[in-house]
Order: sequence, then structure tokens, then C-alpha cells
Amino acid sequence: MPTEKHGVGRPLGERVRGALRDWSVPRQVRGQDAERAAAESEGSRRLRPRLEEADRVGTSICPYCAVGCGQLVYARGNQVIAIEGDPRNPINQGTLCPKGSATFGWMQNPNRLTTVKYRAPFSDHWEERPLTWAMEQIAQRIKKTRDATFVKTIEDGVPVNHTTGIAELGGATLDNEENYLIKKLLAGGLGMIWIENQARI
Amino acid sequence: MPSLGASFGRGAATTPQWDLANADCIVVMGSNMAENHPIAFRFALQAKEKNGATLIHVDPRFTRTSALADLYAPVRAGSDIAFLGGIIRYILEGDHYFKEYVLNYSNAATILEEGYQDTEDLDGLFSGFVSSEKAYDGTTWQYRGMDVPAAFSEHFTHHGDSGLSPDEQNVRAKEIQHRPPTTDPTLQDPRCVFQVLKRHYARYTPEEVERVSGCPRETFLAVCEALVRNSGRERTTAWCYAVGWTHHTTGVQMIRAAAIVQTLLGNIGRPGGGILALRGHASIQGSTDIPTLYNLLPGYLTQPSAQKRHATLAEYLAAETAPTGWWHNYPKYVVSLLRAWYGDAAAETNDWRYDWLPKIVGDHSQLPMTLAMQDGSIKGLLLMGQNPAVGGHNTPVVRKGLANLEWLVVREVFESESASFWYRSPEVERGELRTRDIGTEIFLLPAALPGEKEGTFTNTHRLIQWHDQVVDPPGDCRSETWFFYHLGKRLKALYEDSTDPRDAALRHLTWDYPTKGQREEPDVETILREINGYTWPGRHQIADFKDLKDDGSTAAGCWIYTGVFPEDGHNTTRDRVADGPEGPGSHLGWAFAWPSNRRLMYNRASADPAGKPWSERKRYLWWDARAARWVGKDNPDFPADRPPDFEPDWTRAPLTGMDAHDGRSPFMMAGDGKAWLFAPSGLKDGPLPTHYEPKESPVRNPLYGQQDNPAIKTWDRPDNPYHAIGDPAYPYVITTYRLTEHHAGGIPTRFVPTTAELQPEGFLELSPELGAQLGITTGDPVVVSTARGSIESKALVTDRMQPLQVAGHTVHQVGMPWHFGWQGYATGDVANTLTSIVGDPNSSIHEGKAFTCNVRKGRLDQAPAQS
Amino acid sequence: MSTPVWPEFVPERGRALGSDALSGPIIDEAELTAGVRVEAGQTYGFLTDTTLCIGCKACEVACKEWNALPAEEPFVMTGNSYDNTSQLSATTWRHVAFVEKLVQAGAHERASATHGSAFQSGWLMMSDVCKHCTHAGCLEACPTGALFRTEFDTVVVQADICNGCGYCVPACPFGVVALDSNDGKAHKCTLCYDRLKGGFEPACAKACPTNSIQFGPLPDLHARANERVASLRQRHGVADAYLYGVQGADGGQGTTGGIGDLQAFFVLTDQPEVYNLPSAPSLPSRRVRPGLLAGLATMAGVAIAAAVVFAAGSERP
Amino acid sequence: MTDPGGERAPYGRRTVATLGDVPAAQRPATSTYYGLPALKPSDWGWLIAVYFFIGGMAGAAQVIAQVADLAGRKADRPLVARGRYLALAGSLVSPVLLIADLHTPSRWYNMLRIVRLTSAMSIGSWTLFSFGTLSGLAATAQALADLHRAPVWRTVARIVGTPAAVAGALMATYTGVLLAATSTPLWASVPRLLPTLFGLSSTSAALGALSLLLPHGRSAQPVRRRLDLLSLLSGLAEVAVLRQVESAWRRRALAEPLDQRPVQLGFRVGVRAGTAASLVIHALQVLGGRSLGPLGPAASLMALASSFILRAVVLFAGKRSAVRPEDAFRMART
Repeated sequence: MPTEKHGVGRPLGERVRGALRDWSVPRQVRGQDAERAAAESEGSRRLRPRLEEADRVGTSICPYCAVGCGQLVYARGNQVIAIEGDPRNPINQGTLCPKGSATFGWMQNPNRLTTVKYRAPFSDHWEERPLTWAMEQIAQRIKKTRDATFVKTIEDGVPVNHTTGIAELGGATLDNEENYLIKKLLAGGLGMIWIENQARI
Repeated sequence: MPSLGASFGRGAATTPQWDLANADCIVVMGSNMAENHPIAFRFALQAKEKNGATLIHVDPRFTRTSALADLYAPVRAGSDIAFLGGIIRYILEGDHYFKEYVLNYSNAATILEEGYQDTEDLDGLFSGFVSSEKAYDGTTWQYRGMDVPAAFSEHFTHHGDSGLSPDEQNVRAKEIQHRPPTTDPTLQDPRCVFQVLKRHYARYTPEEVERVSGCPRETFLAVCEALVRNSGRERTTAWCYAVGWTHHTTGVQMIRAAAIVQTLLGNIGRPGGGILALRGHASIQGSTDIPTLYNLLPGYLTQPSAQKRHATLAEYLAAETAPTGWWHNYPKYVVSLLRAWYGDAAAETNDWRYDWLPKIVGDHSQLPMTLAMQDGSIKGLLLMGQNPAVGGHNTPVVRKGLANLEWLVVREVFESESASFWYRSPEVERGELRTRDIGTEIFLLPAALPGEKEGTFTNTHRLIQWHDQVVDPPGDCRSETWFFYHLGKRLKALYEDSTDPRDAALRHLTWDYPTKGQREEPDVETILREINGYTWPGRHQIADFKDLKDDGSTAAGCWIYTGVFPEDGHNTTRDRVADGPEGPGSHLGWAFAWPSNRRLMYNRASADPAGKPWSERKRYLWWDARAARWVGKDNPDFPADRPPDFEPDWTRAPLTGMDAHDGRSPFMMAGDGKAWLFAPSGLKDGPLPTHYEPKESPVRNPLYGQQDNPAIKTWDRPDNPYHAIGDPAYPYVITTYRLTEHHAGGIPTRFVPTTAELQPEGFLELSPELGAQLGITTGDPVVVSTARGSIESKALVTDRMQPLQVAGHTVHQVGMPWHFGWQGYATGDVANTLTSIVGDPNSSIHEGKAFTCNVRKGRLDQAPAQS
Repeated sequence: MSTPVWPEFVPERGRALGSDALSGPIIDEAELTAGVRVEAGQTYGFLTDTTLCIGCKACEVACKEWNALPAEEPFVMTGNSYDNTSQLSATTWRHVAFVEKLVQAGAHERASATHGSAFQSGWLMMSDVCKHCTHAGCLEACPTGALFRTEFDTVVVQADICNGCGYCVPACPFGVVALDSNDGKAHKCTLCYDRLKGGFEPACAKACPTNSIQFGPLPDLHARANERVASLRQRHGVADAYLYGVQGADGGQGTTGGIGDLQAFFVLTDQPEVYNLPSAPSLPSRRVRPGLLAGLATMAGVAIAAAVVFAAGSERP
Repeated sequence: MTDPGGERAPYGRRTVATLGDVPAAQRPATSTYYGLPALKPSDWGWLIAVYFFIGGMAGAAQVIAQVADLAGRKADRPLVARGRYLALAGSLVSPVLLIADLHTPSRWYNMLRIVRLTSAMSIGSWTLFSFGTLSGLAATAQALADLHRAPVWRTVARIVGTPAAVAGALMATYTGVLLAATSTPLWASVPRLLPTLFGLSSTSAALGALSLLLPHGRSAQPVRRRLDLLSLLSGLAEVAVLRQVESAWRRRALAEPLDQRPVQLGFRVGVRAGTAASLVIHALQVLGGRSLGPLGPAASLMALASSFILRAVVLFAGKRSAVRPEDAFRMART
């Protein structure tokens, strides 16, 4: 807090009032302990854990490894204010490893991507693009490649109904429902067979 | 996990993590549990505290797990089967096996075909090897007079060029419906599994174990003694493994070897026992159950293949439906899946639209995918929260492959290496690739995290837990559910007017999920209800997969998950009632575990053949004669009302499905209901684990003439060269691994300051002995090289690494964490630059845990000093 | 068997439990996570049992995430085993030390490589923290009263009072408290003062996967620690285990020189110095009175000498 | 931060100097923890060294002035006045130095928030506050007396001067306590000797300063002789105490920081040689009974300089000793 450091943080009157309110000597004269009550500040008197500021507490599961630790996600408004171990969960009983403990730092991270970035072929830079635009472009790319590479039968007339021109990679970090939609749409709908995730690495 | 599947019937961890606290001995091998699964490790420490359990760590490196272990056994990376084979021999030769358990619950007594020849006879090969195909024909591995399909995935029995006609094969396959396998309960028949096993492992003496693995004999024997001491009626031992086993070209067989040990010691299906696969991603089990994998359909159904007899539904079902055991229900699950996917377009008359499912034509796993991108046959890639530029293998090829794509979609939380390869990769830095020459069109879409989206994860012990959405994701961040739902909508719109039959699957794909809110987020519970299954067309939830039908009256997206949403308004993954200290400790009211909320699989084996607990101490499930049911601390993983003395009525043969199993067959997914000490089918590299050297090894196989896995998957080409045996240019064994402070490809931790600062840079761990030899001290820059590439790192000289004496040679081992890349706060060269594209024949998993390399002091841009 | 190291898991404890939907934070959550209902007027502390520590650093991360402490740049490895944060600082309030001792001094073989001890051996890991001394050098030195003893008997810097004089820094016998040049205040572990006020267990102890860090009322922790050391020695054969920071135990290492019990104390298995801890620290304030008296005596001497000189000199013409 | 009243800091901010990647070869191979500090060094620097010097000198000046006022005669009055003015000047400069050294100077007033008798700094704050107030009153009275030649003001000055001198005695010595009442090995190892040494050094400095401030000319010669004698006595005592301090450090193997540059230079030249040289000149003047011309003021300057350098040497050597884990452990071993 550099402003505070140079003494221009708060108006003078308020600072004087604050200093007087926090002044210990009169309390010492009244017999309070110089190590304890007499030294307590207004900030200490008012201090509360920020978990109590949460207006919503959700149950979550740690997004890192597969142990499946329970987490509690504390939010105020649309802002997560803390993520901790869920003490009710029989796996972790409130504990978390260093990665799980860092979930808040992963989620509330200044480096997070929040917009779509697009790199045109042979370009040397990212461009920001609207999400809807990107969705439409992706759908068109998939259609184009699929249409160009779809195979109905291979030699001997064995039906295969697949495309080998498009691949999907990833899924082990995703929800079951997400994996289900991926397999259903890409294999069951589009006929993709290059579908893989981290299970083999 | 074909190994556990081939041994016990299902490929998942047999036991919940918290059950480790009931163990009397825990062996951690192929895992650095304290570092990579710290919260699971708490149960190991509880076992020490509660039961005085012995904790054993077997590993090439002395890790934070070793520091907490009672016994640490150093081994050479890749020598695990030699070590485990030694344990099997110790158990057999010393008569330490749990006789009643082994006799009743395993296939120890089963007699094998006459034609079976062991590695003892063929110098490291089993009978049936077809060298031209680098593959086995498994005909001779079968039970006498009958074929038993494996319970996991590869339901067929591979007959190769055995000369049997399809009819003859069919007779053999159906034989098990007419009689139980031939056995010798005295275990004396030289062709019974027990004797075959004994002979196979006879050469794995403690002396050989020491010679092959480098582990001192006394240490090895101390491990054996602890295991034997802590197994039996009164005591149980648990095993934990992770990718320290799977990341080998013999990885599947390593796990198989542990399965044999655990079966011989009677530790499967019992509290404090089992084999716990410790997996590394939040829903990696879920993404195997509901597979984003090429060779599986949801619920471990086989993806149709053009290389098998799968041309029509009838052929497919004939090939894949097991005659006996639970898998006899296969058609119900396939038809229910097709109904769920194609809705009313599926009908019996059109084979439920089976032909709409794409057929695979080979290995489409990540390893060949890498090469297919490089070769240009793959034009577009959808990358969903995976970072192959760091976590792939032979990553220079991965990155060049990415640069060779027409288009790439990356959905990530941060800008990963796989999204930034076109301007920041080492290939660009070195000028091998030029940004202006890279034609890949890239869409980098921001992803949402749990807490910002709702859904379920399946953890390493099959527990399916719900996570709430608490806030909206920031900006344009979206869930994958949102992405794929809306992508599907757009694609359906693009194909709306198509009349081409090849587009019919997409046009008829059921895709009617309700959405919520302004962002039109699909309702996740609706998807979970479909996964669970409901009646068709009424859509009434189904409570158990027993109720699924093959007549089109039920739809289910993943049959093993049936029960997860058993009735309207009851999403069991949200159940949050854990047991108290007086409770059974199986926490049946906490979320849902597949199958049918059974927590400890094969738990019939926790009772003796008569249905009584083996001991008071290890009480878990038992037969209540009055209630005529199995009762205890868990849901029975067995027909609940089948008495222990039940016998199949062979007079009514052919018997199908569970009718062919007796009351003493806890492994109901297997055709014979037994744990497979010997795997007659399901594995491509042999029925018994055998020590082969890693693809790249400093030594010749000290045990056999056969050097490495005979069925190994290799892609030998100029951009993926392999090192010769004992290549003097690459004299050191290297192993790669994770650190507790980072996660996988590093994206979720290298960008987070609080974890990045804890391990801020990549490093190379080496022993003081090797350090002295190469003049390297801690902090020195070092160059690590393989034929695939060279990287620079920082040396960390430590006593935790040690040279081992292997077959008369001193073998130096070095190690590198593979999390690092150029993005984020914590950076380092990509260790997977060094690894090769080589695979286990069963699982196509690479060999990052044991290969060879060279190390020198200095910088990458400096020439090596003249010696 | 009786060592109550692992809190029994009692889901009924703690209030506001039930379905998965929580209306707010769990009331008295520490009852669930530590078996403790936090009440003003009791003395609380940490028992850090190094024999259970796996060096995962969850304590460091949980502390930083809860207290919003920044990571420290540059991101460079130290090469000191797996310790890359090096020390407790104004922004690192838990620090895990790593000591590799596979090779005993003078031995050629890795002595403990094969047969470890029942708990941690071969690679010592210890999560260091502010000791919250019964007689705290920092608190006694603080001229502003920013450092004070809370209603939980913990020692806390009140950042709304601290003016960054820095005197607590050299005063601390354990090198814990430090100045943050960014905000000009002294900082150290508060034993999660805010969390205690809300009935929550401190973040590090709550996160600790293996219960190496235990939170509770000091008398309970002492009882537990004594049992633990006895159990380690007798049941598990860890003869070297001892308590650091408990008066009367094994010569009371760390509690000397008027410091008294350390409310955050440790189960160790090697000499304190190995973990960067002093074996016999002393309380700095004990030097105030003798120092002042010596100084005043000196000046009295100066005054007398001067008086003599001036008085004598004045007689001369 | 959630320590009371604090605010949350952003991510990725560098706050404490990391020890960086010291190559292993350069790390001490002792039984310490990678040679990393076991203690934190004080953050004090030159401002504090200057304050120690000026505050101490002011305190001692007040003591000398009051003694001269009480025991001396009329001839000593210029000395008394200059002593009181010097004390005031010192008490005005001191808080400026101290506040400038605070990391949050706007909160200087919290130094008077509480009275803590366990804290040498709290005692010092109140001492400085009292000393400043009393020195102000004494100097004001002195000034009125000097301007108006009114004896009543001289009496007032003399009355106020007594408590001011007591505060001055504390000012001259408490800074030694301030250092000794820490965990820094070099300081904590000499808890009694350090205040003594600082008191004597303050006295020497005050004597030197007063000697320089006295009016030139014959009238001041007798006073100057008395100051020479006092300087000689003080200097002898200082040398004796310094020897004891140093041997205490060497005996406990804590003296290593004294033997490292630039502290070593300060200690050998500034402290030892400076003290000795001024001592010799004072001795010659006292024995010879006459001034040695420009050597007299030179001795005074040397006394001042060595007094300042002593504070700096002790301060900086102490900081260095704090980060030497061997020293810290040696200090804290039963």
C-alpha cells in the first residue's frame, strides 16, 4: 500500500480519530494488559473470516488428479472468494494437496483466457474474435474436412462409415457428461475414429 | 486397463481408497503415491497408525513416498516384472499361497491345452508367436477343449492363423456353456495353471532378481516376507500402482504380475486388500468408462472394427457376446446405447442403426495420431484440455504435426504450449519451423472450470461425484458441454438438407437437451439421465442395469453407470451422507460408484467358499442363510440371492450367462467366474507376465534370449529413431515423472504462482556417482539427449538417485519431471522431447518410464567439450 | 492404538450439514476438521509432526491462497533438495524444509535406502512456521503494540497498527517475522486469526493431507504429542523422536532462555539445527533490564567523574 | 493479507530477496541448513547508525551540561549552555532520522501508542519523547537566561535539566540495549557491555563536540582542559570496554563479521585507531597541561568520528552475524 506508506491514504481527521481510538495508553492506565487487550486494534476487533462473506457455497470436486477430493467453493455475487477442502467428503475430510489448495489460484488467475483468440494461417499474431463467429467457423471447418475425407467402405466392401481426417484429443480432465457428448457427437454423429484422451499417457 | 480386466473382469481399481486404512501391508510400486496422490496416501499412513501396517516402496528413485516407507527397494527402471516374478516364485516355492482362496476363486486348478508352450520352452516366447506379424495366435493358451473370452474389451479370442475354421472356433467358444473347465483340485497336473505358473517363474530366483533389477537380495526377500506375513485369513495386503507401471512397453503385464501376486495371496475382494490404480486426471476413469477413446464405446463395449467380424450387428454381437458370465448381457447394452444415440431412427429392422457407428481400421491412439498429423492424413484437431506439445511423446514430432494441420481448435484455461507452438516452440526458436510457413489455422477458446460449470467426475476408485456450478465462467469461457452441444446444433443445421446416407447418423443423433439461461448452457442432469438410461419412449429412469433390454424398450448411454440417476429427482452423485466412526466405512450414501454402487469389487471373495468371513478381523460380506442373501458392509458384487453352495444345472446345458457360474465364483465378469492367474485370452503379449527389457535398454535381457516385448508396437522411422541395446552413445537409463507441486502437462500449476514457485524450473536428477564421473554439480546446466532430440536442464545431484549393479554392469539412472514447457511462471525444456513413440501391445501406452539417454555438462547451444 | 493422531471422522459434528446444498459456511467447521470447537480464552497452537510429513507443501499453498500472499519471483530453483522457498518470510508463512540424509556422515552406502524407519526417514521434511511463543520475543519488542496476544493466546501482527519499525525482525529468536517492503509492515503467521474467530481451523492444518500439522488447544496437543513420541519410540522403533518446543521434554529444546513453551511445536527426529532451528534460543527481553542498568551505571560513573573534574577544576583560579 | 487491517496483495509480486541459485560449490558444507540464515537480520541501515551517534551524543551532552551546571562555576557556563543546545539539537534531529527509517513513516505516532517495558524500543521511544521535551524546556530556559541574564531562568534550566540529564543518560546508552535485546548473535552476546560501550562512546563524542563548540580564546582554556581530562578518562574506559567486548566476541567465535571488509576497515581504522589516536592526544594535552594547537580539535573530530564508526561497525557487523547460521546456532546452544 504505497499511498498509506507516504501518509496520504486517509483524511487527517479520520486518521487522528483512528489513532486516538487505537491509543493503548489510556487503556493501560485502566489496567489492561499491554500485551493483550490494551494492544488490540480496531481491525482486530472487527476481523472475521472472509468465508462468512459468501452468499453461496457450492460443493465441488478437485479438478486436478483422480483421487476425487471434495471442495467447497465460496462465492459472493459472481465472484469466487475461496476454495477449500470439503470436510464432509470421506476421501479428503477437508484436506487438500498443494495442487488442490491452489484451485482458487487457478480459477482466479490474471493469466486466464477469457476471450476467443484466432490465429489465421501463416499469421504471426493472435486476433480476438467473437465466440459465435468462432463456433460457426469451427463447424464449417469440421464439415469441410469431414466431407472431404469421409469413407463409406474400404476394400472388400467392408462398411466403415468413418472419417480419418479429423481427430479429437483430451477428455480426462472433463466431466463425464462432456465426454459423453464428445463421443456421441464425434463418433456417433460424425463418424470420427481418432478420438483419444490422456488415459494412455 | 486390460491387465486388471484380464485378471479379474473389470479394468478399474478394485478397491476404494479409504479401504487402504484397513490394510496390514501396502506395497506402492510403479507409483510415487505420496507425491502424486497425497490425499490417497493419507490412508496408507492411517494404516500404519491404526494397524501398524508395513509400507513398502519399490521404485528406481528414492522419493517422498520412499521417505515414509518402512522398506524401500531400489530397482532399475523397467525391471518390475523380474521383481514381481521373484515374488510369485517366492510365494509358490515357499507354499505361501492362500490355498483355499486360490483353489476356489482362481483358475489355478484349470487344465490348459496340450499345445501350450511356455517361455521356459521357447527362450522367452510363448507358443503361437507369428514373427512375420509380430503377434501371437493364442489358440494354444486356452483351457483344455474350450475357449474363454477375456472379460475386458477384447472379448474375442485371437486365433490368428491357427487353422481352425470359424465353425470349429464357434464350437470351442460355446463349450463353456456345456461344462465347467477341466480342473485338477490337487494342483498336481503338470498342465494345470498352478504348475505352469510354478514352472514359468522358477527361474526368478532372488539371485536373478538382484541380477536383473539391481535390488539387493536381502531387500527383495524382506519385501517378500512382509507380503507373506501380512496376507491370509487374518491379514491383507494392498497394492497401489500408477503410471510408473503403465508407461512401459510391458506395462500391462506388470499390473498382471501384481494381480497374480494378489490372487495367490488371497487379497482381492477383501478389505485392506486389492489393487488400487492411482490415476492422474480428475475424470480419467470417467473418460475411460464413457470413453473418449478410439477402441471403446461407453461401458467398455467394443468399438466396431473393420478388422474383426463386425460387419453387421449380428456378426458383431456374435463375436463380442460372452457365452457365460455377466458379459452375456452384451446385446442389451449395445442396443440400449444405440437407442440412446439414434432415438426413434433406430429399430430392430435396421439393426438399431449399428452401421452408423464408425468402424476403426487399426490403432488410432495418440501415438499413431501424432504421426498421422505429421504425415498430413489428419487435417483438423480438436484439443480439449490436453497439452500434447508437452505431454505427448517425441514432442518435436508432435509440434511439427500441429504445424502441419489445416486447422486446430484448442480449448484451454491458459494459452498452453500446444496453442503457442507456432511462435514460441523450440523448433521455431531454432529456425526448424518458421511462423510464416505454418499454415495451421488456430481457434483458441477459453474453457470453464469446475465451480463455473456443473457435472460429474469419476475418480480413481469409480466414485462418481457431482460438482456444482457456483458462479458463471468469466467472459467467453464455456464448458465443454456448451461447446459440443452448440457445435452439434450448428453441424446439424449445416447438414439439415443433406440426403446423403453418410450424414444420416448426425441428422438423427438425439440432441434435444434443454438449455438454461442467457448463455444457453445445456442442462447437465438431462445428459446424466440419458447416461443412466430410461425406458423408451416413456423416458422413465431405470434403477439398475439388470433392467436394460435388447428389444429397444430401453435407452442407456453407459450401462455401467445405470443407477446413477435411478429415479426422477434423485441424482445419486449429489448424495452426501458419509458413514460415521461406527458405520461400515464404505460410505454407501456418499455419491455413487459403478457398478450398482458397489464400493469394493469382487467382494464375494471376502467370504470363504461357504459364505462365512475368512476371519472376524476381515469381515466384509457374508451369506445370511436366514435372509438367504449376501449381507455386510457393501452392496454385493455378486447375485445377491445366490447361495454359496449354488451349482449350475449342467443337465440343462447349454447354460448361458450367470447360470453357468457356481456360488463360489466371485469374478462374475469372467466366463469361468474366476480370477485369472493365467490369462487364456485378452492379452496380446502372453498369458503370463515375463520379464522383457524396455525397448531401449543398456543391457541384454539377462533372463531370456528374447530381448523386448515380442508384440511391442513400434514406429521405426527417421523422425522416431530408437536406440540400440547398450548403445554407447546413450549409456544412461532415464525415467520421467511428476512432482507433487505440478500437474501433468503443467498448465494448471505452472501458471499459478503459489504452485509455480515451489518447483520453479525443470531439472535433471542424477546420482553423486554419475555427477562425479561427468563433472556435474547441482545447479550446473546439463544437456540431455536421445536420438529424438536434446534439451537443456539444470542438474540436481542427489543421493536419492543411485547407480545399480545389473548383470555385472553399473547402470546409472537419471530422472526428469516432464511437466515443464515454455509457458507460465515455472518453465523448463520439454522432457518429452526425449521420449519415443513406442507402445505396449495391449494398450498403446508409451515407454516414458524407462529408456536410454546421454547426459553432458554444458549448454545446449555450446558444443560438447572435447574429451 | 490409542494415539489420536487422526481425528475420528464424525460427520454429525459441525453444524449446518445435510444435503449437498450448503446455505453458507459450515458453522464450527473446525469441529469437523480438527475435532475442536474454537473458543476465545483458550490457548491454541500447532503440533507439527515431521514423522508424518510428506513434504507436499500443501501447507505453503493453502496458507498463501487463504492469506492472499504473493509468490516470490524470480522463479528459479535453489538446488537445495526440493526446497525452493528457502525460508519463512513476510509472504511465506509456512515453509517446508527438505534435508536429504540417505548417506550418513562418512558412510559410503546409502544407509537408510533399504530399511527405513516406520515413519519419515532418509529424507527429512519439516513444515516450519511461527512458533507463537508463550513469551514472544517479537511481541515483547514491538513498540507500537501492533504485535499482540489474541484471545486465542496466539501472537499476531496487526497490520493496521504496524509502522514498519522492524524491531520485531531481529528480536525473533527463530528468524520468523519479516518486513514486506511493498506495504511497509511486518508480517508472519497469524495462526489464521480471522479463521479462528469464525470457528475454522487454520488453513495449513486443515489442508495438511497426512495430519502432520495438527491444530488444537495446547494442552490437548501436548498430551497427543507425548503419546505420539512414546508410540514412535516404543511401538514403531523410532528411537530418535522427540519434542521440540515443549518445556520439560528432552531438555526442553527450543524453550530455553525464558521463551517457555512454543505453541507451535514439533516432533523431530534429528538435531534441531538440521531443520534450521536453534537448540537453546533465548528471550531477548531478558537482556533489557541488565542492559539498562549497566548503561545507567556507566552514565552515573561519567557524571561522578565529571562532577569531580568540574568541582576540582573550579577551585583553580 | 488477512492479518488484521491488512489488504490483499496481488499475485506475482516480488517481496523478499530470494537467496537465488547459489551454486552448490559455494555453499558451506557445515551442519547448517544449506548455509541459509537461521535468523532474520535487522533492516536498519545508515539512518539508524547516525541516530545512534547523534542521540547518544545529545544525551551525554545533556548529562555533562547538567553536571557542569551543578558542580562547576561561572567559567563553565558557556559549556553548560552549549551542552543544552547540543542536546536540543540532537533531540530534534533524532526523531527525523527515526521516522525516516520507518517503513510506514506516516504511522510514526504509534511509537507512543503503548508503553511496553519489555521493549527497549518502547522505552527508547518514550525516553526520546521525554528527552526531547525536557531538552526543549531546558534549552529554552537556558536561552532566556542567556538573553536576559535573568538568574531565575538559570534556576529553571537547572531544575528542568536534572530530569533531562537522567533522560540523557538513557539516550546515551539505551541504543546498546536496543541491539542487545535482539536475537542477533553479535549484539545479544554482550548485553551489559554494549550499553556501557555506547555510553562511553557517547560521552567521548559529546566531549569532543563540546570542545569544538566552546569559544576560542583564553577564557575557555580552563574549561577545555577539564574536557580534555574527561575525554582522557572516558577514552581510557572506552578502550578497556572495547577490548572486553571484542574478546567476548572472539571467545564465542562470533567475531568473524568484524574481520570482513568493509566492516574490518571501519573497526580497525575507525574504531580502534581513531579511539587510540584521540586518546593519545588527550593524554598529551592533559599531561603537558597545554593545548597542542590544531591537534586538539583533531582529537575531538577523531573522537566524534570513531564514535559514529563504532555504531556503524556494530550495526552492520551485527546484521552480518544474524545471517550466519553457525553463529546463530553457537549462540543458541546449551
